[in-house]
Amino acid sequence: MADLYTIEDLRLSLADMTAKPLFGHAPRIEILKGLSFTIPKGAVVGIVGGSGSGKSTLGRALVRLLEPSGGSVRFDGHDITHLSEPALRPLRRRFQMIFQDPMSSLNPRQRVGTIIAEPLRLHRMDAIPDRVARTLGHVGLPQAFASRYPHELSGGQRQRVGIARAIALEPDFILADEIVSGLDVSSQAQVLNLLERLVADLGLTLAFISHDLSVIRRLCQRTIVLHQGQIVEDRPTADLFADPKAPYTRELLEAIPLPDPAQVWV
Amino acid sequence: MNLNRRSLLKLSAATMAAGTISLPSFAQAIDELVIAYNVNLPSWDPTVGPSAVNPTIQGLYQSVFDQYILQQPDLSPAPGLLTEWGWNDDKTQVWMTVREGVTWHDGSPFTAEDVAWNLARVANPETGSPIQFVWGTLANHRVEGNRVIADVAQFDPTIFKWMYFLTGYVLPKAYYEKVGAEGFEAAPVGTGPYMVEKFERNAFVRLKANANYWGGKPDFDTVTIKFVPDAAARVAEVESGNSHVTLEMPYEEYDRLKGGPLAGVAAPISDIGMIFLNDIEVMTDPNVRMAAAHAIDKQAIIDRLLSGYGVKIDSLQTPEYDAFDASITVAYDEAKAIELLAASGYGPDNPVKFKIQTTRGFKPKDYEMVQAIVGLWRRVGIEAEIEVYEIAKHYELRAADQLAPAAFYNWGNSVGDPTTSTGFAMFGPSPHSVWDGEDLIGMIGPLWGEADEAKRIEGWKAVDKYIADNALVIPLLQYVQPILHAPGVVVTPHASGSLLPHLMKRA
Amino acid sequence: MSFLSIRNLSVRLKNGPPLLRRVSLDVAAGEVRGLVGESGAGKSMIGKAVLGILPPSVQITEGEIFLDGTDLLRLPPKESRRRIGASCALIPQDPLTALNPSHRIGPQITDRLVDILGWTRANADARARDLLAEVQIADPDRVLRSYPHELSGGMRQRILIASAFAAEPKLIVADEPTTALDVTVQKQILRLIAGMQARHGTALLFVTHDLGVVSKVCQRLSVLYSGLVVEDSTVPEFFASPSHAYSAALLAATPKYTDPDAGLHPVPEAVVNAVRAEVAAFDRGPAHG
Amino acid sequence: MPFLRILLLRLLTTLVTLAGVAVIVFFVIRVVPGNPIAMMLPPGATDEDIARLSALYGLDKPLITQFGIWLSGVMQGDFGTSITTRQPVLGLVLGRLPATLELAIMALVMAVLIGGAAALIGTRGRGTRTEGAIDVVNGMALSVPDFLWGLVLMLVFGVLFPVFHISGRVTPSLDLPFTTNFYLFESLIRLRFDLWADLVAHMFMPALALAIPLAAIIGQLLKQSLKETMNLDYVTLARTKGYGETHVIMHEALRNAVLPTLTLVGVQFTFLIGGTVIIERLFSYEGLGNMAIDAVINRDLPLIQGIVILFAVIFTAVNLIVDLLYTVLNPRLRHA
Amino acid sequence: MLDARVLDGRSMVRRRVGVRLWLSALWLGVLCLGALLAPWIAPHDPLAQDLFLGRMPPIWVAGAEPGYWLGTDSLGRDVLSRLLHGARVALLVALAAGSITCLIGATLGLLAGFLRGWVDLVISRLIDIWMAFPPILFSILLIAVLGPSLTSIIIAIVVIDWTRFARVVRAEAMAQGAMDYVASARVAGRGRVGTMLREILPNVLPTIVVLLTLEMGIAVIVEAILSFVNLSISTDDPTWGGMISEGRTSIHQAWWVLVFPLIALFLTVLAFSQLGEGLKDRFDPVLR
Repeated sequence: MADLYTIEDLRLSLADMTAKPLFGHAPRIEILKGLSFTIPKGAVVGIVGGSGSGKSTLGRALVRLLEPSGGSVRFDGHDITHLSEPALRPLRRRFQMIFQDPMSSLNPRQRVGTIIAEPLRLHRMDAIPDRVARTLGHVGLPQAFASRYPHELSGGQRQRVGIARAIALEPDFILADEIVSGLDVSSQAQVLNLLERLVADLGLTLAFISHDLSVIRRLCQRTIVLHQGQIVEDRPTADLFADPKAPYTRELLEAIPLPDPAQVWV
Repeated sequence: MNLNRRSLLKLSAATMAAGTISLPSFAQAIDELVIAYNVNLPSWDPTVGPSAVNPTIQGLYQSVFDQYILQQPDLSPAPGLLTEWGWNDDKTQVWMTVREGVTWHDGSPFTAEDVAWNLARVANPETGSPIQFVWGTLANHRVEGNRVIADVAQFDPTIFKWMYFLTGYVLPKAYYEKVGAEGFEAAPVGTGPYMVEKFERNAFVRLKANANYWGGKPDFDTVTIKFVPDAAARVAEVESGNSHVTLEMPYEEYDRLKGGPLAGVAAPISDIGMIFLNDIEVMTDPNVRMAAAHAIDKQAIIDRLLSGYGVKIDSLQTPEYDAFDASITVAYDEAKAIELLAASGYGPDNPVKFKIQTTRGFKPKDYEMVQAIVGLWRRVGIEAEIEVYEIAKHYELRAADQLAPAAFYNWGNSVGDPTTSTGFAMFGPSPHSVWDGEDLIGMIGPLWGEADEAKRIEGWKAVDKYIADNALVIPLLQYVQPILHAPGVVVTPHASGSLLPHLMKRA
Repeated sequence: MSFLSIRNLSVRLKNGPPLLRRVSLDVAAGEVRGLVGESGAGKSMIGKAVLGILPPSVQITEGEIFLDGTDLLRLPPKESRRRIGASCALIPQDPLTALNPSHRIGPQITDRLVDILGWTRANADARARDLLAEVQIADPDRVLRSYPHELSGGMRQRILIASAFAAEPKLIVADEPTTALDVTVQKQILRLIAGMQARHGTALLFVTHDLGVVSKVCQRLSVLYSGLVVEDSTVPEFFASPSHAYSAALLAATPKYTDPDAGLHPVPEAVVNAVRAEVAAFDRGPAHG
Repeated sequence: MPFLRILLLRLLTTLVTLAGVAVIVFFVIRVVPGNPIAMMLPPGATDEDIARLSALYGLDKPLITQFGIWLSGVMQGDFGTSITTRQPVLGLVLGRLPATLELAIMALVMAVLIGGAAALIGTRGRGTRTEGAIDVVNGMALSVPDFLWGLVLMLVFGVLFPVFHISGRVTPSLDLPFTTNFYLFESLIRLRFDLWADLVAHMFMPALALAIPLAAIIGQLLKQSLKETMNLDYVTLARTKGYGETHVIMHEALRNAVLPTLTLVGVQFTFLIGGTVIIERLFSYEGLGNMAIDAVINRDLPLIQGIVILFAVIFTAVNLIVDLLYTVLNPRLRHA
Repeated sequence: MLDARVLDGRSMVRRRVGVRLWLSALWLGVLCLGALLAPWIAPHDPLAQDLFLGRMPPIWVAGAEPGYWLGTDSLGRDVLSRLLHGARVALLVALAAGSITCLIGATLGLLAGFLRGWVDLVISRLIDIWMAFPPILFSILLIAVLGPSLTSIIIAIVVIDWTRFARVVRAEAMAQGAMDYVASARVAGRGRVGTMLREILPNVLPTIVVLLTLEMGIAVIVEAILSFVNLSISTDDPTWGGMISEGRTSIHQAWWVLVFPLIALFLTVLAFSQLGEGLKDRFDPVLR
């Protein structure tokens, strides 16, 4: 299988404005400290880590919402590390993102139909109403929802709209950033099932960011464990769960509360 | 529904008694006279800068400084610091006799040296004297005993009138040279009836009586003059008893208060309201000018708008002035106005159009008066558009001869000489005149240097007659200055419009 | 009688739908009861009603809340506030917003001791130091002088726990106390709460949406759906065999990393419809009277 | 070191701001029609007189040269000489500044007291008629410009119930032992409460007129921000501790709710200072505003420049102080 | 599937449509109508004076002149007619000054808040400089420069008040710019300008609308203030500020000349601000 993404020595740092001296540049905080990995076409890769591990930053660097400060990100042969926004635009259709908070990632003043149709229009796709209808069907939302506003929907429904917007463009790659962490268990399961089905049906490549190993285990073939901006483990999911190598991975696994009184902590 | 102040006052008596703040009341005898004055005093030097020519603050200067010649309340001159004065026979020299025994506020004696120094100072262009063009007609000032003699560089028949007009003040030579301009501003010294005890800029000036004043010690030992530019605040000041005397309030307020707890005087002053006509556009047509003049019912405006406080005038001279001629009249005649306009092809259906400029709130009812005039004009077929300008803009436009065809303005002339009324206002070459007709220039020209006083006055009367007949300007009225005061004070109004504390007496 | 006894408590939004439907439950002294349900099920409302901090838009329509035998809802507001303050405490959800940013940590722990219970400042300070040591904070003196923003999330949650235990309350309401934390921190905090609860013998009303968490700290649990208590069992009973179809489905939907297939069973639509019908029937009929 | 850093950074930008103000002011007022020379010409003056006086006041030079002269003077602390008063501008404006500052501060104190009380009462009774009533009063207070409040106050407390002085800053007949122009503060320091009472009796109406609109804004904003704060977790937590509503508002919510209000009050306070121009005129109060109107009427160009720049300095200083206060009150910024 | 409406109780709370919103809209509507129809419905020519009918009291007071409902001023002009014609000026100033101020201020604020960088730096500095001017003194100066006229008043208001919009819109645009929906627009491939206009602007719009209504009220007040220092419009067309300033001198003789325009001014400013508040209330739930 060919690699869709090739990431080499990816570094990303942000200026620390709180420590900026009066003159001169602010010191930089390194968030990603040299990551190298690949994402093969058609793969579902899990990216897991605690808060502050840099997993969301990595995700945003992959879809170039953030510009890396070092290393390279290649997408399907294109070096997109420092590509300018206009140059990036034609490629944008091919990698999409689903955001963690469906409330803030959906424009509160646009109807669901518009939210899904807008990206299609931007990329001059044809038969937009058909595509919107089809996409709503894909994510299991009634057609009537096209005329609703985001604040009229439940959390699970909003996240479906977020998914619909991403898949409507028929991208090659989707980044899902903590997309179920704000949902109830029941909706969580529904959204995950949906995503799993879509990946299979549409032949998508998926990077799935989560802090929840239980979810990763079901969904992903490979898991990358991030800790403090570095990759501590990058292995097939089954191996990783069977035999965690890195101490951090082990700690993470042991901290998950199983719904089972037999697992005793106290 | 009139707000009944007295009944409410009774109600609030308890509040006042309980309060810690005690305010003066009418019942108390006046120890310290408080006057609410309508303008701020910017500068203490009455001879240079814009303040020197600002007529509204001359009263303040006259309290502290003496003029060369004293002007009495009826505008007539009387011996002041100069006891006698005149020209030599061939009018090549002027002489002045200086009063003896006068002292400055700092105790030093006043001498002829002071007078000579002052005259030389204001004649010097470098000092920034705005009246240098008058004082410059005298040169080579010298002292001979208690007389001051100066050569006449150019004969000006009004030179002695300027000695009780703008910038005609005597400052102490020695003191001024010692402390300099800034020091003088901080602590001015004069020979006047009052001495400056304390001056707070934009707030008040406190005056103390000059016990050694040559004209006798004034009645009130202490006088505080508060600067209260807002008319409503001034009224509130006297109404509440915070001040004893104030001036320049709306006539309605004057009428309301003078019969009540306050007394009032309202006397005509040497200040007139007039409409400048500029010889441009339609104003070059004598019919339009005359129609405009005849269409104004001055008496109705005075009665209705100014509550009767005003004296109708038809020339630029008021009855107090030297060249007043009662025979010059311009009657209110609507029919004649219509007729005149018709002669030039105008009528109510085809009105003549021009712009009239006016200040607003600069003089009592100025804007309202112009509105009323425009209303009267509309009836005969004159469609005038009102434009409000600020006084500063008026000066600039007038100096540049760019006034609108008609422009409302007021003109003060407290010496009553025709040169300073008709002369400067109507003489084409003067920067103050916007009427440039050659015939008038020819009439006025010879009068400037006319040495024969009787001939000179007659000449000016002829000019006024010519102006009235041709409607080269529209004189409207002589203002009446309303003064409200507590019953405990007797106020003598001065026809120059200056409110002079040393003329006030205890009742 | 139990220390906390709620009887037929109904709560609704003013001019709006019911949020709690005749809820009854008991918490015995020293017992830990979990309150479980999806968002909007009304589980937090119960805790808020007990502590008298319902939002103004919400009103209690019926029921009693007995605290140590006294019905709080019958007491004058001042008196009920005093009683709650003296015998109850809250561990809030978000440690980042639950500490007043403009006060130092010390007073935030001791204020109740000094102002409400009349301790001397010195005694209260000593108590605060002991408590911080008990929640395993190194250098308590420095922390007491700090402002909240200078401390990490885990640290702040420890402080909130310490503060909750400060006055030796009989009952603590823990409102999703670990939801905002990383799993590794969550484990430490849960251990801490459980340990302290056991040591102090405090009753605990533990509100959470996570059945995994419930299985770690609770002895009994109530499952709510739309303000209705659908299950009230002991923890071992529940995890062995839930009595209500809805709570069983909820348990099935909870992900379990040990089982590759677990966690992707949404609550079946039939179950949802059934439990909805139950709520509707409740609203209709006076049967529960 | 964020405190010092903010201070330095703000001082730097303040300089840029003031430079911008200086340039704009200079050129704007040069195009104002009506020149000061025309104002001082008496009847009978000639065109030569105009030229002579223009040269005397340096108004005959090209604009850019005039600007250069003025700017180099300003750099040396010389703001030129006022045309009407013939005094150095700097001394004049600094002499009037204390009066205006005292008035503004008095108004601010009043506004904070009235607005703060309204906010607290409104928060205490939120959702009830009390809050509604306070909202209505606030709305009304905001809908009347300050000078109209001045007129109303003058009529009520100056004439109908003459309890306060209508004009001026202090009774002229009083002997003032002061060494500074900050009468109000100095009278307190010297424990001359008789003078203080007299000053307050003069200041009360203009200050209140200025304060009413600001009080309404403070009331509105603080109430809103208090209400939001009252929903935060730490306030809820405080309630469970057994504290009463008033204690919760005052002790827990107020300090945090004040922060967002503070920035806006800073901006509004500068508006209030700007409002002194009209109010001082109305009450014949001896401050900068009163002087400013005279300066505009008389086209006293150097004085106008000086006053506008001084106002600009005050405004930026107020904003600076608010920023620093914000830093001080917000522990997050203080210790970060 | 769970119904969102049951789960999210907030959407079930019926929002009280503000009485004050309707009242203020009603007053402004009446005012607009009165202003538009003034030439036809005003009982008299607002400029027609009759010096013999000066200071007639309103119709319900003894001594009133029939046909002059709200009395006459000192020149015998009908107060009601002047009030109606004054409403034209007031509304014109409110609309023109309000919308131009809004357009300029909001555009600059949006650009600064969204584009950041040097654009923000320049605009922010400009705002700082502008805010350092004493507003009333500056407007008096400006009117002195431009000469008193309707256009001058509008220009003065615009020149002075655009910062009000710029500051608030800038802050709001910054806040909105940090939201994920903006990031998602980028992911979808939207350009900067497109994002600003299609994503940010609609979300900043409610704030702008509220500010706009406030500004309209302020514009009415500014006209009154400038009238107070005799710097309002220079023709003799009636304005409320001018009427107030005229009426002030004869408050004891003819209170109606002052009181009616004062009430009209007060109600209008109040209505504008309440309209803003009401609109904010209406807009708010969408954002939450």
